[in-house]
Amino acid sequence: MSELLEAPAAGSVTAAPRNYEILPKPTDDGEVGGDLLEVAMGPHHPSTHGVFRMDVVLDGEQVVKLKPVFGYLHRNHEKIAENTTYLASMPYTDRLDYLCSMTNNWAYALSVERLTGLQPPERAEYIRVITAELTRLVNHTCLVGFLLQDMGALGTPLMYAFREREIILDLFESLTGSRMMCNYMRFGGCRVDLPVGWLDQARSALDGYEEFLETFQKFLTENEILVARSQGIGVLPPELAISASITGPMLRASGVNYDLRKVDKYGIYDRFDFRVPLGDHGDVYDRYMIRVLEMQESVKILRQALRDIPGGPIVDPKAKIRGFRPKAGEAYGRIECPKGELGFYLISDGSPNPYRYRVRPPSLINLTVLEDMCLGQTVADAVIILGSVDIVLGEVDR
Amino acid sequence: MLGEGIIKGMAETARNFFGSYHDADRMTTVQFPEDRIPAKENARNFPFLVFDGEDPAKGLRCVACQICEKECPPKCIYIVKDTVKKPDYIGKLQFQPRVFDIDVSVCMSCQICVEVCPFEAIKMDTDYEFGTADRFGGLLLNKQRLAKPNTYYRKIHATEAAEVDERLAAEKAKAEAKAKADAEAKARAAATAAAAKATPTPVVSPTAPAIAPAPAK
Amino acid sequence: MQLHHYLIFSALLFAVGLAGALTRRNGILVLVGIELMLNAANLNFIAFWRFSADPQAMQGILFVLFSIAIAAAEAAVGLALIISIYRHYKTTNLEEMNSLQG
Amino acid sequence: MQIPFAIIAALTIVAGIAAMSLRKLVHCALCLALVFAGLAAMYLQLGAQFVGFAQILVYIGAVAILVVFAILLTNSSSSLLPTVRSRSWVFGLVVAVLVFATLVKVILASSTVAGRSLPENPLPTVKDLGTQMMTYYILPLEVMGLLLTAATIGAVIIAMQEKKPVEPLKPGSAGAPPTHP
Amino acid sequence: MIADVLNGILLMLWRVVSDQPAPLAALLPALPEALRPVVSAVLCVSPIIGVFATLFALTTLMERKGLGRIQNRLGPNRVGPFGILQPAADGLKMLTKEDIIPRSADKLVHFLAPVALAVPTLLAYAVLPYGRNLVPLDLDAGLLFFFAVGASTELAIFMAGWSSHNKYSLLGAMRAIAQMISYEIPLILSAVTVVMIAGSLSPAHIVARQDGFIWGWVPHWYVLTPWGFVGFLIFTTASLAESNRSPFDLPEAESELIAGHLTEYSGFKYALFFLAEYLGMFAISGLGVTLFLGGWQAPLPGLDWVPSYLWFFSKLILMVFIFIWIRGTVPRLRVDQLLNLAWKFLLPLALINLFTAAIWHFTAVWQFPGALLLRWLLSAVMIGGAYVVLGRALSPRKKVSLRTYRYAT
Repeated sequence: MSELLEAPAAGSVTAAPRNYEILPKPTDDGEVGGDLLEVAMGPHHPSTHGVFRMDVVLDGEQVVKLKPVFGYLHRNHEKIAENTTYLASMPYTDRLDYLCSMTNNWAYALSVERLTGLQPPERAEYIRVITAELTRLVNHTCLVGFLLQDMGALGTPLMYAFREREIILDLFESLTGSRMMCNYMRFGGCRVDLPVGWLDQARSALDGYEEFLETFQKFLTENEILVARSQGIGVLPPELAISASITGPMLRASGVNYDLRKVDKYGIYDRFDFRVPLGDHGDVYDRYMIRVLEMQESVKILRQALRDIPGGPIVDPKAKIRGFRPKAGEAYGRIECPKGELGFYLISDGSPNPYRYRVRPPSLINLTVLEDMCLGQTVADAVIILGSVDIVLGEVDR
Repeated sequence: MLGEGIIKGMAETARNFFGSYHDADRMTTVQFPEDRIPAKENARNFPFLVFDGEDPAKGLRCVACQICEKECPPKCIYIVKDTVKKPDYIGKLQFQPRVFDIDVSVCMSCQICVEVCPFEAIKMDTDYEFGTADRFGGLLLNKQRLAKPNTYYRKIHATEAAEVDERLAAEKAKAEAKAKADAEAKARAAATAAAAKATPTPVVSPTAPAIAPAPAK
Repeated sequence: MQLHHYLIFSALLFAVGLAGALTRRNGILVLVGIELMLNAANLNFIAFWRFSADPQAMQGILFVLFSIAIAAAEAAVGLALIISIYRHYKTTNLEEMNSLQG
Repeated sequence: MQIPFAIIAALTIVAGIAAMSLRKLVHCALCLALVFAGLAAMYLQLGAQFVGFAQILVYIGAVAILVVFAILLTNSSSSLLPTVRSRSWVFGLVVAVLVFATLVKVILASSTVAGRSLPENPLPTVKDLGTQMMTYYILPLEVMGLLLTAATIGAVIIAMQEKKPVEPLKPGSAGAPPTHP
Repeated sequence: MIADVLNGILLMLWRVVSDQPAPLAALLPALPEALRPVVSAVLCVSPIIGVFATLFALTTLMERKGLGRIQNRLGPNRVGPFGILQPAADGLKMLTKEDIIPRSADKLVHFLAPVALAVPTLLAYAVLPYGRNLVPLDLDAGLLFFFAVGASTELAIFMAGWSSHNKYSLLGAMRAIAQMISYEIPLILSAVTVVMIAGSLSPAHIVARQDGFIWGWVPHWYVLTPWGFVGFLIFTTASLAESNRSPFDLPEAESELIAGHLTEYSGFKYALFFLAEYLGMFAISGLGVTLFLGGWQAPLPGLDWVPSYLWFFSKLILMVFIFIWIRGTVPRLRVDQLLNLAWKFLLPLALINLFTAAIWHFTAVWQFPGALLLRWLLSAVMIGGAYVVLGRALSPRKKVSLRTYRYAT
């Protein structure tokens, strides 16, 4: 894989060591050590994307220290999964990154399939690619909307984004029964087959989406304020990105060519023709643009998949719903979810419950470099840098 | 970078502003209590129990096997088995749940109970209006509130229900054929027995449920 | 309404400003006292102009306008000095600024 | 005309005394703004429209704000001042009272002041003022512009502080805990 | 006596409606001497408060509806037909809400801040000419008065931010003051351009100078000259910043500072802030209309029969609509960019504009054919060139530019 990494070899640069000590007790005004002001942004703050807290120390408007605090949404996901059956964890994975339940399902299904050797049939693989790429569209659209909201564009981009998201969510609903908590994939396939006419609906949704992307880009990408607000802000150097194991669009925005769809070629991604956009600066604007360009590539993949999808069964006949007991062993399945590398590590001891269940959440790991990106920027920048990292607290806290 | 981008953006918003007045497609808002989006065929919300015929007490398909209770991820189902067996829709003697409660404040609408149920007894409802002033009692659905007729199931999930009905009908036909064959065999045996003047054989008991009920906690 | 009402009022304001400038320890407040004194003087100019025989001669008004401008400049520079002294001594108390080198 | 004058004068003096004696600096600054407003009202009452508005614009809009900014920047906004008065406060008070007494005595004794009341002459318009300023008083005006420019630059240079680039605290420095394993 | 008064009231109302001079003179002689000043003051003040409070209610509705339409939503439509009564419902909600004062707040200053904001804002309405004969207070130095009371709102915002004893409030207030002081300069300088050309500080006089039509149909408004157009742009930008509207809504930047200096306000005090903010926006838009858009003058010849105040208010609403439109489109600037824009772009541009206006003024003596066109072109080139140069300097090509992206092979 190392030949795929265009950046210098990892290991030479490490993230700045954190100094998380409690600051000297502030005065009445919250002023710390003279001119510094300590502000706890969150957990109830309009722009922390859920119950996330940034303890920032400000010198004027400049951030001199930032301590991410999370765990407010901790729901014991991993421990619950170790105490329940393999299948019963599937709906819980929906709730990790609640914007992209399909890819979460896929990653979990993939690792169980690695554990048991189940092989999804052709049609199921296509459905998985289609739903995963639709999920990527949903996620990136939302992210762009939220990012603009953080920049203060009073809801308009967000509303446009949500209108398009709605169309895809409708597709999900008619396929899986639920708009967000899809709970669709099963070990060795998918739960139900596509309803009649779904593919046509998907195609027409895609046509609308291309138009939307075009207008959205016209509307935003050239906007001077957006450009001025986001260029040169929150720069993440590729060396640091690699050594902090950042993945996903954030890593690619720093110019590192690493996309699991190309690297692992899981599922049937080797059959599709798509490109991986790379940024050169690693700033907020690059992260924004990489996502916009990825959406265009996703549309390309979807076109091919919707054209080529074959008929046939959707579940491996060996898969069973009741009494599912994989043989003892371990497996790690990972996919390129919209936020980065999402992996599930499972150890089975032959019982109906996994012995060990561990999630590699891209949101959490991408969040670790937040302070490095925010130091020296202003509060307003810290907010959009957080927005450009693209976190969902359900996944960060699990 | 001298303001053209902003002007382009403003043109775009103006287009949307005026478009919203003449282009009905842009306005995706559905004004909820008056207008509703018809539920999708696959839509799911909370589970309900299917019964055949008119009488929920009689026709309930659930046999209190408690698989769903065990598989339910958030453990929102609570079942107490009845002590006496009643005949099910085929006429087979089965246990029925004495208590079947679903706490919809805990339920996460995942449909796992539906998937694991071997008897097509629990299905997903599309009703979502569960608002109540009583957050404990009002959201704890009991057997009476959960039981809904098969006709309702056919109404909300037509395709799926048709498949299920077909499968059940086939099963029923098979069971009836088997019962007939059994009866014939019995009659034949009785005849031979009578002929042989042997001792009477015991009554054939109904087949046990496919899966043993879960042990008590 | 007579001229000496205004003059006594402005004298009172001047005295208040003077008392403040002389009795407060905080550098900012001393500046505030000086501003009060300047304002009191301005009022005198306006009063004399208004009560003069020929208000068409506008020396009074113009003097006050110039004086307002100077006061603004004075305040800007004075406060800048206080801020820079504060950075050095970490205090605005004039009595603690008692050494020429820090 | 007596009553408005009395009200304005009383308000202004009370605000002035408050500005010089309150313990919270921000309160002092707000009272100062009140004094400026009262003086502006008095200018208007005297018919000096332009000066009155200029007083509001410059004093409330700029000087009071500057004072407030200085208070915030010197970090003394909320803390009560430990000691209000300087050591020589009795001396200062005595001097002020003496000055006031002298002034009053002089004003009351002056023959040019005593008993003079408002003349009935028309007041100059803004246009007259502008004409005067641009013709007869052009030199002071230009000098004033120069002074303001110099003062602005001077204030900026004095108050400017060089920015250090932000660096995270290094491990091992004072108070830094061991880094995460 | 009573019949006289009634007659006077009716005559006064008729004169107001039909745009005739001296409406007050119709009523006052019928009243006893002692009552006259009081009545005339009340009659000047109450319509302003009434009309602009109604306009405020309508604007909040229009804003929400307009933003909704921009975002392809319906906007409020539940209270009354088409949501017309939504402002009333909002107002009732505000008034019945609990008034929460933080325990550590400075109670007196916290209470006074909304009042200190609302009063100068209302005062600013005194000098605007609403119609041909509707000038509440025709001050010789009216414009200076307007800016003076405008400047005194800054202190109120500081009071709100400081007294709340909340970090967000304080940060918001500091931002607000920095922003308002910075943008006051281009605002005043762009107004000074007009003052220089019109030769008066009195708004009524400035409107009167924009009378008449060039070539019989192009109105003689200052916005239609190159310097006037750029002045109007500067004025609009600065007034957006002065009234804390998007994209200059940093003091209340929701995504950073919750609600800035308003964070700790609730109930009636919040409503008062809200009202003052909108009233400030109307006042400054009204000034923009007066200075650049010809005030109450009709846009085309032959439309003089329409009452002049209708023209004023339609222009005012047009400006407010533009404000809403901008709010629905652009993201927010950052503090340093905001100040850079004021000091490095708007201020020099306003100064160059002043110079251009001076040239326009002095070339007015040209009489040869095509002189107007030549003047127009000359000023347009001057100010347009300055715009391009300053704009380029503001966003250096190296630092900020549109980018192209590469793809991995």
